[in-house]
Amino acid sequence: MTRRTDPRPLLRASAELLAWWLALALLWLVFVTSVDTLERIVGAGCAAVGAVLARAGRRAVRWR
Amino acid sequence: MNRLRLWLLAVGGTGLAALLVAACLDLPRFGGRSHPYGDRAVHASLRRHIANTIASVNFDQRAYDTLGEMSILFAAVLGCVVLLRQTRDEHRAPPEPAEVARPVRRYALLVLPVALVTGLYVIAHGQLSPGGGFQGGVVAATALHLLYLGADYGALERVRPLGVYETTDALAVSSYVVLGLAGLLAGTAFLANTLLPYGTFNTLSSGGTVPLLNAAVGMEVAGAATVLLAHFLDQAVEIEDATEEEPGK
Amino acid sequence: MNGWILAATLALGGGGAAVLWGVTTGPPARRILAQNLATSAVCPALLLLSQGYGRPSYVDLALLLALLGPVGTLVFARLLSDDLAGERPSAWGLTWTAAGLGLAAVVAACAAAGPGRAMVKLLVIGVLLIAGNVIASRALAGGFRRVGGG
Amino acid sequence: MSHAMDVLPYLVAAYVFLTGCYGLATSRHLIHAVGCLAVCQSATYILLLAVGYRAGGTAPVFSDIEPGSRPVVDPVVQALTLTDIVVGATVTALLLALVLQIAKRHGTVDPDELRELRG
Amino acid sequence: MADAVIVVTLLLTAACATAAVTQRDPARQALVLSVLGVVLAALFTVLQAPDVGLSQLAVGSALTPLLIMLSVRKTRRRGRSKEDRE
Repeated sequence: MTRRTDPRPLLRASAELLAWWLALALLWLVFVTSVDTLERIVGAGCAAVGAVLARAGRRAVRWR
Repeated sequence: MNRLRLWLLAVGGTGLAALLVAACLDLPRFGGRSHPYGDRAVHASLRRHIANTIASVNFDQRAYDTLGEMSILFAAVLGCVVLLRQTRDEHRAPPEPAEVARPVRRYALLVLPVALVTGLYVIAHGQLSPGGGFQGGVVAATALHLLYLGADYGALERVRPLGVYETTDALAVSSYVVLGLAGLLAGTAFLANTLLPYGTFNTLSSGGTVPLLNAAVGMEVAGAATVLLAHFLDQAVEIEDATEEEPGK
Repeated sequence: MNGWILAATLALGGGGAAVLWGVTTGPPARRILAQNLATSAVCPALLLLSQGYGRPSYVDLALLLALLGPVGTLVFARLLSDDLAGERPSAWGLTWTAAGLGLAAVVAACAAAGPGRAMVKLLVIGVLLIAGNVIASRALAGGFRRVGGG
Repeated sequence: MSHAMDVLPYLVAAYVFLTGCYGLATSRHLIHAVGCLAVCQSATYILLLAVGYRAGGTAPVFSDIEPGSRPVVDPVVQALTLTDIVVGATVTALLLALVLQIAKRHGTVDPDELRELRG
Repeated sequence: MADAVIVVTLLLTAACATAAVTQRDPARQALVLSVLGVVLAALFTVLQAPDVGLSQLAVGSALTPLLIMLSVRKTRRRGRSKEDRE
């Protein structure tokens, strides 16, 4: 179905996800009082969920 | 009839007020120093390395009650789903897309992930700082509905496959029960917090099963609130019965 | 009783009374504006209380209110947009005054907290509070122009 | 002053409860009645927390203070209130769903008109 | 003197509750109820119950108003279409 001729959309999508993930992971580190390994892992996971939803939301609104 | 009712209310209300005031005057005085149950609860919580005593009471000392509370929430959502289902004489009319000012739309899109991560933070740190599964779950579910407020219902429906949230809701309740049964299998009691090590005080892994139960409640509440709001939104926005006129006509 | 709690008492008492008066009288537009101001009055008070009690963890309450308060106002602005259609309530003077109150509370709390992660958290709350306040006012002043069935 | 303070929170809780009951009995709109019930419920929160308060105490949350360094208020009633709020929210949602069903079946949300319908 | 903030928030709560009951239109009542939710959260904070305050904020400031306003919208829409038919 989709021919991978143009790598730019993929690149842009991953850049957007990465930017959101970085911002949200930073936010998590700001929220917490003490940082340890488990805290970092959980924060990275939650930031990933947030990043995916941020992109999904933006796409859903731009859709029409 | 109406006047009679008001008289009845006045008499009953005055009587109740008198009784309540008498009871208030007899209560231990506000701000008193004697809280025997509270002191013991704090002691028990510290013994299990849980920094937030309220989380300890909810998910350790009274974990069985929290199971009841969860099933109340689950049953209430089930009741709402049944009450608000689409009946045969109703039809769905997709709403027209709304026109929302650009700053509002951008605000909604930017705050959505921030609110979601805040909700997850409140859930994850339930046994440390103020917060917990219930509060964080509601925040996460509310965050999702920013999409309805900032754009339109169609946008929300695209990122909200309802089946996933219904499954999450059910899975979370059953995982709470499974965690309880694990205690039973380990040879102690249902929902007894003796399964996992208590960890270092004031870290994310402290408190044995409390963080896990907290996460289960958080997932359940987030799923339940989303499903609940979805059915109310369906009723208010999409579903019309046969007598209602379509907006386009 | 320290200065922080006294300031919070004044913000709660004064702001709360004004909000209550605004939300019970007048046309719908004014009531929603007053509801929006409840967030801007109580959130700084919560920050001040957190300082006054010496409990940094109480800041989470202000964080949640700064996030969810404007969402509540958007709910009303959207679902009452029919009632708002005729009148475009725009009280920008009041909005910026409320934003100034929030800013003052955040700056004071930051000065007390000193540099560090706690200060960044307070700044995040301040940004969310002021942005939410301004956006909610914008939404009331014709933010939802044509909300048909949706 | 201090003597009035001993009972003031309890009296406020009683007042809020009675106010909610008054609204519930005189309501002309079922959604308004649900809101009045929410007011009644908030009276129970005030009562529970007032019972657990300790003068000069702070919250029993030890993420930012040393355990035992300050007197703390009663956590048991706070946990009860938390459950109370959850149940209150679900009751509100369930009652609103019932109101929508009534509006669909009978075409009215005025309790008095509903009584006349029943005959 | 340290009780002043408790007294102020208690009186504010009582006033909000009265206002919420006396507003007969459900949409206007929902506005007062959301203010009541925020004031209750402040009261819970001064009573040293931040957990309860958080959950009151989460429920009272956005979730309950949204539920009530959606129900109001549904009943109003029904009423309007009934009037149109008559």
